[in-house]
Amino acid sequence: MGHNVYLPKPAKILEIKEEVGGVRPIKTFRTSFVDGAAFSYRCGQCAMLSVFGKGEVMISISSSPLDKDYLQFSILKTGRVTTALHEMEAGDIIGIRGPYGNGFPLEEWKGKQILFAGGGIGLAPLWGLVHMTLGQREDYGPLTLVYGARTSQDIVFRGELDDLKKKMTVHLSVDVAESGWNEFVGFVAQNVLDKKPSPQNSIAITCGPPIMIKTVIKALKDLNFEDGQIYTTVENKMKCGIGKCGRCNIGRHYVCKDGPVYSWAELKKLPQEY
Amino acid sequence: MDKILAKKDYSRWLEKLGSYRIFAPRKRDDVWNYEMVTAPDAERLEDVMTAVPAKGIVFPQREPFFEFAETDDGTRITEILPEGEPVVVFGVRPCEGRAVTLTDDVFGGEFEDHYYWKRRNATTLVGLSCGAPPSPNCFCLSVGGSPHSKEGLDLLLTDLGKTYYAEALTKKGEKLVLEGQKLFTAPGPEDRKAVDKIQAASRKKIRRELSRIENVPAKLRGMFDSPFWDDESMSCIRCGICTYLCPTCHCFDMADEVETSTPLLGKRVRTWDTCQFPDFTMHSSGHNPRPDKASRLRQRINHKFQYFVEVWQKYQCTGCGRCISLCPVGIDIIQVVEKVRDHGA
Amino acid sequence: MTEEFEPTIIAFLCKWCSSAGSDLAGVSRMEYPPNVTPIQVMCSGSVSPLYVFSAFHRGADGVLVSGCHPGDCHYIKGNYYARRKLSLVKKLLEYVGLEPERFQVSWVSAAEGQKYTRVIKDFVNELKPLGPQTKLRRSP
Amino acid sequence: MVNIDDLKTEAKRVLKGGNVKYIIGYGRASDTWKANPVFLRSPEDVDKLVWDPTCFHNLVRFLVDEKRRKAKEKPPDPRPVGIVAKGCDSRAIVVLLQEKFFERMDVFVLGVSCESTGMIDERKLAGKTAGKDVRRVAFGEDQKFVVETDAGTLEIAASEVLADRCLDCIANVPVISDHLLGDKTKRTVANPFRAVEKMESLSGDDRWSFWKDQLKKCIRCYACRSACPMCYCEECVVDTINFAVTAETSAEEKAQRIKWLEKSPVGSENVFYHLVRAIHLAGRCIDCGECERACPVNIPLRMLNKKLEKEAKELFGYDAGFDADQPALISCFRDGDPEDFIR
Repeated sequence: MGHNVYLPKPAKILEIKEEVGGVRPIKTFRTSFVDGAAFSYRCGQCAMLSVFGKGEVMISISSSPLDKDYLQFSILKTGRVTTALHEMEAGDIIGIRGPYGNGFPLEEWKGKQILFAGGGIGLAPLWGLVHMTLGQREDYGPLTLVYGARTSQDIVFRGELDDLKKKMTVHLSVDVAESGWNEFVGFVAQNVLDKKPSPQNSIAITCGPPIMIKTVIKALKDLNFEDGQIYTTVENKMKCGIGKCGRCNIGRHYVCKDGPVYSWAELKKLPQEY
Repeated sequence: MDKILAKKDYSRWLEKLGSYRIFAPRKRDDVWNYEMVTAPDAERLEDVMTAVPAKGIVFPQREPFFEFAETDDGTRITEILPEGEPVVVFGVRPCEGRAVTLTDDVFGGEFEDHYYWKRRNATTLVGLSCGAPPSPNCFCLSVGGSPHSKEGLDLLLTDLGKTYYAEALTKKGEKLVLEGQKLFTAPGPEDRKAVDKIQAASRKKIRRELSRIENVPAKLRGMFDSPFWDDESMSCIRCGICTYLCPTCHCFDMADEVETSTPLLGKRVRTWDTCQFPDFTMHSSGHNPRPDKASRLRQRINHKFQYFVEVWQKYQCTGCGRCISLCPVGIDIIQVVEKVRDHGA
Repeated sequence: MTEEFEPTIIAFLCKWCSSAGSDLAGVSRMEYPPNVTPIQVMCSGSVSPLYVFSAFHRGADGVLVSGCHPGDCHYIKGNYYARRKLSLVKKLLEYVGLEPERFQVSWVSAAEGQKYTRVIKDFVNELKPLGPQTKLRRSP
Repeated sequence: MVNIDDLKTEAKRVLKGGNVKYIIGYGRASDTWKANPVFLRSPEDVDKLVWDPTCFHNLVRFLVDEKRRKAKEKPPDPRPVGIVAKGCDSRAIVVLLQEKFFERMDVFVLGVSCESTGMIDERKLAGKTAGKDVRRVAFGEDQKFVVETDAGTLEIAASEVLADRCLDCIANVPVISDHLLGDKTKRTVANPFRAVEKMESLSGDDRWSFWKDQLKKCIRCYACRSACPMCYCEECVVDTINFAVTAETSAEEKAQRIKWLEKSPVGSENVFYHLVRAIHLAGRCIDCGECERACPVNIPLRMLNKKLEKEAKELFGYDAGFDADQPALISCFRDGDPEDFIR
């Protein structure tokens, strides 16, 4: 028998960055395995993080597979385990097992222009992808990020977004007008419609709250994107992460193992069970 | 390897299996369940259906995965694998043997489940072919099984009145026969004939049938949003009987059981879980993709008669009838599936 | 010689009377056994049966609920409700076979430091011969 | 004798008049001898109704579902739901009225008297019909049940196969109804607490070893809770998640939720669960016995609830489910309540 699939490996928190404060805080955790082992994964894959004594939670890996020194997770404080994670400090030990899931089909996207449309914490699963494509810049066409949050205070990776603007097109938005905000005001879907990205030789990936995903997909369809050109990620409650415990399924698909990345062409064929 | 064992020698055989932990159905408070055999001389095999199926032996309701402890040297994680001591289960129904082949599929594959396989590999399943249906709700024939199916079993016993006809089906089964050595004799041609006769007769004794279900998977695909599920689930009380006691259901939960919090000491533990409990799929946000009884009944039926078929090309139901017999409100999977079959016809 | 068994007692003490009574015992330097882990509650009436079961479940050898004497409740009626509820809890625990000595209820006023020490002393003395409480103790 | 046609006529009348949303009653699927809950929506549906000694279920449990469903209706259908209720079931309705779970106008009660017998115990019947396939069970004359099997018809004295709950029943006639069927003669039971008294007479250690062995069997399927009309809490101590969670619930609140017990079906956790359930049913349990009937491993759960029923009666003169206007057992007190146990 090989490795015990349920056994997490101890990992140290190297650095914690507060992305968003308030009642729905987001923090970014950089971690590395205590034994120094490498962890190879694909963009869009997830890992099961353990806070011992509290439990496990499936989180998308927000670092790029090109960064070999650490694994990064951006986490919204939402329940028992994520609250415990938010209370941790650099140097603390968590458990990690994975990587899980299918990841983005980057091979198929070579040579295409890519639109990333994210909302709120939904930028986290896209973040590794953004950096991976930037890292292999010559493999892809123009890259565009459309990202929005409720307010400017809710924008994740704030500082890095400014840097990003030097490397690719970035359109930001906030839901309602606020003083000092010079970019788009409105929902992400409206911003997408406003910027009119061309579907020509394009791939669009959208990630965020369910209502945002729904509206962005509609906007993309209005802009003549085909179902097969649109990708999104799905989340469901998970425990095992390996398609055995039986709770995250959408039809025959276990999101943990067969997802979380789906093209809209695939997803629309599956029952609405997420 | 086919052999004959005189019934009077059955308990002597069990006595020779000292290196095994032996389980067999035992009746307590009017309920049959697999229990550890402590007095082999009192052993009898009967056509009974236990409440908890044999899956509980290879996939126990509670399985500690590892211990976590905060020590001076940091967090220590200690794997707790089952010891894998040899176990033999007597009186396994052929439908339960088939069910184990389905949990084998689930717990195998790319992510092999060490806990399951440690127990499974150490377990010898001794089936008892059903002379009479052990439950009025048996319907194994309808889902590809039979009262004398050999799938998943290591040894199959058939009751010939004064003797058992023993068919060793695997190396593990042969080993068990060898342990009993001289107690077993070679069968005569009349013995095999007797077995065939009993088996043919037992098929006819099965009263319940779920016929013409080839199109059910396709039917179910089209019925996801049907109000049918609301009607069918009206009487469901959302307990876990149908799934916990199903020999093929494998869903589980994982939780940290903390013994002391300072310093931290505890275990991560797997327990059975069920799609019939509302908290099974509920997100931390409170959003629940399967928020009502209708969607949960649909999940149970779809999993068994559509999703599992799509992934493994077989039904995730071996027709033991437990979910029918034990449902407090009489929800009958045969009738539900028949209605699906005839839906819109 | 083996060490004598020292029982652990969880005591739910109402803020207004029994907790003040225990404070009085303390500041008056009255001697009583150190076996008690007090938990201050707003009223004996606020002690859910769940708390009592949980204390035993988490390993208490004895559980005490103590409140104001009848008529003295800060919230007028809380201790009367407690009396009803806790009598049922006591009956139930005994019925499943827990030793009756292990669950006690007392009325101790803020002035009854002396009575508090007596209640605790008696409780500890009754628990000692019983040994550790294992029946309801958590043992997964 | 209850005339099933009378029940059908009344059910048809109210359905036809649109006076009720639907009726919860007993029916039977074609290939089983036991009754099942059925939900009648149109006058034609009333032919599904049956009344026999297998109408075990306490259908009041479905009024809990109805309340949840109604909360989501837009606009809410104000009509009552009809329900076929035996004596014990009617007491459950009284408790729910007492607890203001719903209003009297929300239910239309088709009361059915169990007369001089009651419902069978499946396991007891199996003992009497070993080797035979039961096809039907019917009420007979002289407190007998008529049992049709594949090997002929048997007459069995009710006392031999009646469920224990029915042998101990103190409400064979519904205590509340809008339409009452069957004989209204009240039956008296010499001592409904015999089993409890027998248990009490054992030593503490013997009682513990009894309950320890019984509760060890529990597989935590929660059928007892699920079958119980009183277990309507939105949030139960045994659940892993609080169902009252909304998008607005803060992470801290969710994180701080106390985990009282583990999901592991081991002795201590099972005992904890059943203690909590028993005490929560004190003064509320009306002894319909559904918890015990639903239990797949046959734990004598009634014996726990019955103990508190006995204490409520002896200590406080309280009987649950007869008077919707009396205050609930533990939300009232008397000056003279016993306090000999208090130091």
